[in-house]
Amino acid sequence: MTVTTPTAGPGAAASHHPTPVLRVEALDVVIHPAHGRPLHVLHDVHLHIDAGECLGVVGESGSGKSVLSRTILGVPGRGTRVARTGRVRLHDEDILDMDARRRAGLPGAEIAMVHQDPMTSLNPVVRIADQVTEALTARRRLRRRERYRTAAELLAAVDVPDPEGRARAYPHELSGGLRQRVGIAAALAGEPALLLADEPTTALDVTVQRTVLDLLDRHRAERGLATLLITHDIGLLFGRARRIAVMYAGHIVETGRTEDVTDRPAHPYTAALLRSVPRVTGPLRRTLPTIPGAPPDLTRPRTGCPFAPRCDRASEQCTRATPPVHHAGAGHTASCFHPLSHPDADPQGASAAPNPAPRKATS
Amino acid sequence: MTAVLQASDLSVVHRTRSGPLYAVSDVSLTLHRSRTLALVGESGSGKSSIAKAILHLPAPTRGTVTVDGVDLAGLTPRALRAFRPRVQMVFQDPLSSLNPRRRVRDIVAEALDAHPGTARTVDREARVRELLDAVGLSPDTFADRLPAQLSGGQAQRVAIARALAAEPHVLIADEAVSALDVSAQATVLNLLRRLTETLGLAGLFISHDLGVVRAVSDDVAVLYLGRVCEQGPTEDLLAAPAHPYTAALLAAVPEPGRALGDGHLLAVDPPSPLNPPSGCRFRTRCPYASAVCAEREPAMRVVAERRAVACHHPLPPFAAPATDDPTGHRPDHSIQHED
Amino acid sequence: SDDAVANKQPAPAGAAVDGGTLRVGLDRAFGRLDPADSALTSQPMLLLANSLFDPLMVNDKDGQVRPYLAKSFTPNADASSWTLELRDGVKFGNGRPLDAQAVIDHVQRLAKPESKCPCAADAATIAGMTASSPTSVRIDLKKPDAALPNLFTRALGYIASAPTDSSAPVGSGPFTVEQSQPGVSVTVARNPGYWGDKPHVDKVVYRVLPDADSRYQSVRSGDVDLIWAETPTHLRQSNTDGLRTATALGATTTTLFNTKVAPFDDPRVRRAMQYTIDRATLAKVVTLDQGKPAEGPLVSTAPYRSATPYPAPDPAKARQLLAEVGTPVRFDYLIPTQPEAQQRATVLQQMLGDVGIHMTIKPLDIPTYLSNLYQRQFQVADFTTSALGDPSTGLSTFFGTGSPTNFPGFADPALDTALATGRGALDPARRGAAYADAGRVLVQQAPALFLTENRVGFIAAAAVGGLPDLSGRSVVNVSPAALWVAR
Amino acid sequence: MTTADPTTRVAPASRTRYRIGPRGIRLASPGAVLAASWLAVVVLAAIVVPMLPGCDPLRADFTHPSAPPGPGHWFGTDDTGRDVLVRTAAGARASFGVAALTVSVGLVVGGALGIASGWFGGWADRVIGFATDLLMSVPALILVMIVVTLRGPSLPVIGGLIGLFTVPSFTRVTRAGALSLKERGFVQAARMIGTAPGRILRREILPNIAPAALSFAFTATTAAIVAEGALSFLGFGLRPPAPSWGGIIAQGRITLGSAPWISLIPAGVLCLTVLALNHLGESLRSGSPKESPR
Amino acid sequence: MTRHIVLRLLRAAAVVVLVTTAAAALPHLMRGSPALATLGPNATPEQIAAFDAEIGLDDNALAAAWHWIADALHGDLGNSLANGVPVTTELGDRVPVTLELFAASQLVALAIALPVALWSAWRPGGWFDRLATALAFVWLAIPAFVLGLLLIYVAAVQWRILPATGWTPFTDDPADNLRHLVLPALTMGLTEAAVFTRTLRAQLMDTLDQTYIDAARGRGLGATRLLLRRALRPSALPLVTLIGIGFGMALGGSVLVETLFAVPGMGGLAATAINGRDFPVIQAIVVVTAVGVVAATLAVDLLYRRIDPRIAHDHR
Ligand SMILES: Nc1ncnc2c1ncn2[C@@H]1O[C@H](COP(=O)(O)OP(=O)(O)OP(=O)(O)O)[C@@H](O)[C@H]1O
Ligand SMILES: Nc1ncnc2c1ncn2[C@@H]1O[C@H](COP(=O)(O)OP(=O)(O)OP(=O)(O)O)[C@@H](O)[C@H]1O
Ligand SMILES: [Mg+2]
Ligand SMILES: [Mg+2]
Repeated sequence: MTVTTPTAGPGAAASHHPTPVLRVEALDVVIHPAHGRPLHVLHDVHLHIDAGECLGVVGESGSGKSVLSRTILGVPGRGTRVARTGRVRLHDEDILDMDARRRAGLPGAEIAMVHQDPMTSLNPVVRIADQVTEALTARRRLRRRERYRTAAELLAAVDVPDPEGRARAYPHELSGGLRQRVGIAAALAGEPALLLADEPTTALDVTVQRTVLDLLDRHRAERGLATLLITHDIGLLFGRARRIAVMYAGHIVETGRTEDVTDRPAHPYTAALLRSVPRVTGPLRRTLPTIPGAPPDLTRPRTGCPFAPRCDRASEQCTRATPPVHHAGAGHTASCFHPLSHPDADPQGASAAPNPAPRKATS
Repeated sequence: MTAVLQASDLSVVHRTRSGPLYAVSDVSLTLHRSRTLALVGESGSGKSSIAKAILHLPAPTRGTVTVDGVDLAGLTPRALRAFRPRVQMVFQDPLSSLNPRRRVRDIVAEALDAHPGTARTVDREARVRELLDAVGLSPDTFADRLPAQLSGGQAQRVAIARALAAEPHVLIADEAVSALDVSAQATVLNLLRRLTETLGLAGLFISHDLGVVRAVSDDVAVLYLGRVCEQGPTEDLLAAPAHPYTAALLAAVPEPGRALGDGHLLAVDPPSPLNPPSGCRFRTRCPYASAVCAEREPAMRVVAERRAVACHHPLPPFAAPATDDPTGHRPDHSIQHED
Repeated sequence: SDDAVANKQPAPAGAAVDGGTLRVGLDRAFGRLDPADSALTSQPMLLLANSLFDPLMVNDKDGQVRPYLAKSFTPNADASSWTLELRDGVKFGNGRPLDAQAVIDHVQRLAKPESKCPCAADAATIAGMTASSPTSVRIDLKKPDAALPNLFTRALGYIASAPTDSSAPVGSGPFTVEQSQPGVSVTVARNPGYWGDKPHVDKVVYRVLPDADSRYQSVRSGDVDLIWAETPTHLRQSNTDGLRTATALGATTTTLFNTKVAPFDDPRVRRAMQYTIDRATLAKVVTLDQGKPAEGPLVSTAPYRSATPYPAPDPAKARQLLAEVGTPVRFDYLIPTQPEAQQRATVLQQMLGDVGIHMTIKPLDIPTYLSNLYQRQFQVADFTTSALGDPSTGLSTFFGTGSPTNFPGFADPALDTALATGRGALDPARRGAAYADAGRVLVQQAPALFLTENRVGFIAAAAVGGLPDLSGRSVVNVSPAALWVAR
Repeated sequence: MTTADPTTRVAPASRTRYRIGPRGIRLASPGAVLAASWLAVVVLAAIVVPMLPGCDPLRADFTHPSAPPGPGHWFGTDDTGRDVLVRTAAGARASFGVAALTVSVGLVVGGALGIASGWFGGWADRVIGFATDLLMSVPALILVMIVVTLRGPSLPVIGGLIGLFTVPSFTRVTRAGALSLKERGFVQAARMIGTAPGRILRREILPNIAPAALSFAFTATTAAIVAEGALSFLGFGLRPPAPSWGGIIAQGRITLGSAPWISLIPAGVLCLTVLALNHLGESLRSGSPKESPR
Repeated sequence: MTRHIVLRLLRAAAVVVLVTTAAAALPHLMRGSPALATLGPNATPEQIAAFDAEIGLDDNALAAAWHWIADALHGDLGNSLANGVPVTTELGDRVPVTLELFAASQLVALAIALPVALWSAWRPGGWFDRLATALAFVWLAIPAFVLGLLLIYVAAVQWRILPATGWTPFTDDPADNLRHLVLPALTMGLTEAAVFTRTLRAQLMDTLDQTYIDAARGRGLGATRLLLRRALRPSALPLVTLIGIGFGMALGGSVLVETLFAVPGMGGLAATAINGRDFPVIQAIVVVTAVGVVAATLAVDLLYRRIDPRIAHDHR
């Protein structure tokens, strides 16, 4: 299976820089936990992010979003063995088989991460200044005064009021919103080229969430940061991510420009996901459409489309063969035998498989 | 509409080392048969505290709760225990709300086993199957499972079945879907909606997610720092919020295809409940706050049919009469904040 | 079996070496360095006491009591009045003269209850003391006592000059205290003004090492030069470990009956037990052949001792006696918590069990054990003493009618007569005959069973010289002044 | 007697730590099987051996004192000629007797206090907290020694006292359990249903506290065995005719050089038993699946 | 904060008073007559009465405790029955020895536990972790009295490199003091090392699973700095508690080790005093230990706030 990349996708090349900041190709990840059977967590993942671009990755719990970001960052979970194949290129250099010393130099400097829960992602016994400047002090010694000054500057850059005072504070003395800003400041400290934001606002209230995301947007634009924004809330990506990748059970099942994917989802899973989100606007639906069944068990090997058992369009071949790439529009692809078609779909994508007769009626 | 549960002037004060924390102040709610009231608010606004106060686990610091006309405070401990099944609750974390050591069958049957000799215990096995069916779980597959063998959505459904086994008149759901994925969330929301309608339950649905609230509730009460700031039928309220806080909440909801609203707040974080602002508690974050807001606490005021708001400067079209603002100052609702 | 335990005797080759420090491991904590404190003048501690104080009289090689600090100690005809002649010019460490008045002061101080000295009872037998000259004291007794010098071998004899304040009394010994930490250690240094022979070593360090095994390991590893030892295993093992021993049969193990309570008020029961116990096995198993079976109340090295026919083990006879009594015999056997006592009790238990006597071992910590013994709250008790090396005091203290330490509550006119005769007789032959009579009564009536005579004494590193041959003695009493260390 | 104690922690991280799976301890690991078998052997020996004819632990063979291990006396004999194997088995009785009493006292008293303190909070918590503070500030070993000298050594005195001093640890373990369980949804749900407190205790609290308490009971058992051993070693333990392991080891140590088996064999058995108990306790704690498969 | 400390102090004082009362009641517990046991069978009634008065047997325990406390506040803990020395002098001699031994043993324990626990927790399930865990387990199963015996036997008797018993004060001869310190400190320290290792490892494993550790790794922090600067401090609380309580208890001395090695510390004193029914000394030891534990607990409490600022925050 090949997912469209700037070079592979006809007609897409023009819209991208020649070398994206991050390019993930055919990434497969198998986790061997200390106890229990290995889990095949990522399957043949392809994606790329250009400088200054935000790619949104959306998927349900357990779909492998965090494993993806950890793999890119190079910090696997402790106590597990991880087997990877494929390529992860940072500025055209493969970081998976990079020499270990250089690889270890990347986190914090080239790649940075913002974690989900600001409550737990800051060390409770270390002052803010020391944590914010970690990406710098990990590489060279900084004097105390210099640390505090740098920290205050970094905090000021993420709109933390009274940055000097906050630099001296401990995490528990800060509110949730401020803590997440501290997390962002710490990520930006090493001036990375790539920012991985793994559900950065899930633990925050909606009002706070908005300001934090705005802040990320601002820095992305100002610094030309390539951003991978991970979320389970597809609505959040609207207006923030230029492109979306939808993950299901370790597969990227659909990818494309945000409006294309949300307005004209080609993969049945994307469509179902969009339908089951309760909304504050639009027609009132008293009964929400649901997706029957449960996500697959990653410890069991399987063939075909991972969504097939829950899919109302699935045919028999879906469980047997790897679904083909359906081109639904410019840079909009879905891996599906029976993609949904939309009247205004990009004709260039029509080369993919035609819509078969649905097996069941759509609910 | 029959009032099943009436909570009047509930106040909950937690004793902390730093002094009393007013988690809930003078909140009154009425729950009706076959209707669901949603309680919306930020984290720490006192939603869970209200739920616990209603359940008398423990009793509220002040205020009364009457269920079917019976004041819970007037019951002896024993009578209270016997009365308890009438109000049931479903918790946020589905897995931790099930005893990891008991099988689904026994968890669901707890209400039957706890009160032996009552009419409920007629046929335990049949009742368990019936309940599991009602929440959409196949009894044959699930009755013998342990909680660890359930997914989040399934566990939450078991918790609902356990609550239903008590044959409650009131069902409270405290963030019952916020830990679930969208697909599981939709299933549980549908289930809750169906159950309140078919069984004629009075529902109290606690959530911070307005989208979810809209899907299940008939009415909404918006909570801010332990006080209700706005109340009304869900659709009306979401369509035209009267309180600036409600507007800000609504504006912040991200949705595909919807440009983010322009509602904004002055300060990002809510103030500490230990030391709430004088007057209107929202004034520190309110873009329309005026001098009066610091002086007087706004009273709950009916502004339209079944709509009430506690604000000195409600948003149009509910703008307050001029007499309410002695300074004569009109806040400029048209100010746009550049964020 | 005596040959097997012959004292490994002297000494590192060559003559005595002067100078250096001798390190000694004591087996118990010392309290006040005052002869009134019974701990200081107990047998294992005499080595310490001898460094600070000189006894007036001493138990000599052959068991006889001879003058040491005293020049002579002579009785009148009926031994009711004694004259003590002192050496001239002896001074206490504080410079005061050790004269007749000092002796009188000392005895009077120990006689007072405040001194808490167990010797107060001994002192009470003295009717009056007069200093007839600066070096001569006349002691008048309430009753004639041919064995009076015995009383001056320990507390009463360790003449000390007590200051008026509460600080420790001062003696006239070869050493003076340099540094002391009660319960831990005491260092003594040569007394420059000592009247006698100059001690070989400059200093002696006494360390309290109560745990017998630690103590033994310490001498074995060279941490100390000399230890007090009474554990048979250690005594036996010291031979193979390249250490030397100086021991005497200084302790007799006995079994005391409370003759006031049934069934032990019946001599037949006591005798049955006497016939049951195989002392040879006890000596072999418990003392590991380091001791020997007791042949009567007096230690084999004791003066005036004549062999008493102690009955050989005869279980048949024992059963017969028990059958006569009729009722089954069951009792609690009180023992102190020393490993040897426990071992002894277990062996006894098994032997007695074989003839149908049921014995329950009841171990008590020493203070409780003593308190029970003193209050006669026991049926049968294990008892080890060093006092049976001396016939006059030993026998009358433990078996004389009315003696406060007559734990068996034994009262026998024949014994009392024999003891009184012995005590009053200055003639050795008459004395010997009287004690032989006493011995016969004790074996016959069996208020106590005499089990084994155990070896006690010192284990020393190879470098220690000057250890005397103690094998003939009934009391282990060594002066540190005689010892040297070849280092 | 510093039992490895479950110290107050700040982070609620250990909420799901102590639990056993649906089928109790997973005895699958070979180590646990080995440990359990060893314990079974020791317990069986403790019960059976002293009852066998010719196996009186007090019976001495005066002709063979300090005989090295070999046929007839597999583990050799001690310095009075008593069989070391038989004595070790008999010593297990005393040691286990003390341990059983200790753990019963600790588990029952400490468990009850801990649950009461965690469940009721407030005054009950403060009073119980004070009482445990009090107990913990007393030098346990010294106090046991004192009481033993004053009241005499006996199984109730020694076991009861050591048990008393394990009460605070048990209280802490169960209090923490009760405290966190109190807030758990299923306990709240049971109260909401109107379940009687006794039933909640039985059905919801105890089964969930038990693993932690039992796991700690293993630690307490080993602590009791070692503490009793130390007491015996110092001469304050159980005394003949019922010597415990500590007593036997202490008694044999004077012959450590010449007849090492007399104390080394019981010492080895003691160490192995403690090892086995620790191992089982640990399996109980960690060998169980986590509550939520995340 | 201050309120909290005042309350803690009051509670501590109450603990000490209760322990003192209990200690004063000790002579009442004894079977038989303490006076007879000490004074011997020849003791006169007056002697016995005087003795009883000295150990407080003539009074009820409460009054005795009260007198004891009143005297103690004036620096008078009575005199030892065994040797008439003031108990304060005796304690003054013994406490430094015991504290030195304690400090040395803690150094031994920490020197082993810190590196082992850090390495174990960093690679859980690795060969080192498994080896260390297994060793700690076996080690934990060796009681101090067995270990001490073996050490004496091997180091002092067989190799003769270290003294088996005894003590030289540091002020007399530092080198000799160290030689005497080694075996007892090893015995205590090695036994504790296993406990320390396990406690610290468990807590470190918890800490290392926290997101903030991942976050720090993600900012490029190397393993050493991560462990020492980021993980150790939040994991230190249980260890601090262990050492703190140990310190308090140490005032009572390690009876076992001090007896075994004839170290003239508080533990040795306790054993002698208990054996000799030296009630004033026993009472002083019990009370001093209680004060030590209570003070150590307070100190640990304060230290907690330094280590983990959240605690100070909660109580403010
Ligand atoms: N260290 C690990 N050991 C075992 N399984 C793991 C580990 N890390 C991840 N997994 C498994 O891999 C799968 C993907 O996990 P991942 O954390 O990437 O999901 P996610 O999409 O981030 O979910 P969420 O939205 O809940 O964060 C899950 O099934 C998870 O259980
Ligand atoms: N047991 C308690 N002791 C002290 N304070 C408490 C306690 N329970 C709740 N609070 C405080 O009371 C306030 C209201 O808490 P509550 O749990 O009711 O909020 P909530 O709206 O349910 O929040 P969330 O959305 O986070 O669940 C908060 O500030 C909280 O910190
Ligand atoms: Mg994730
Ligand atoms: Mg809540």
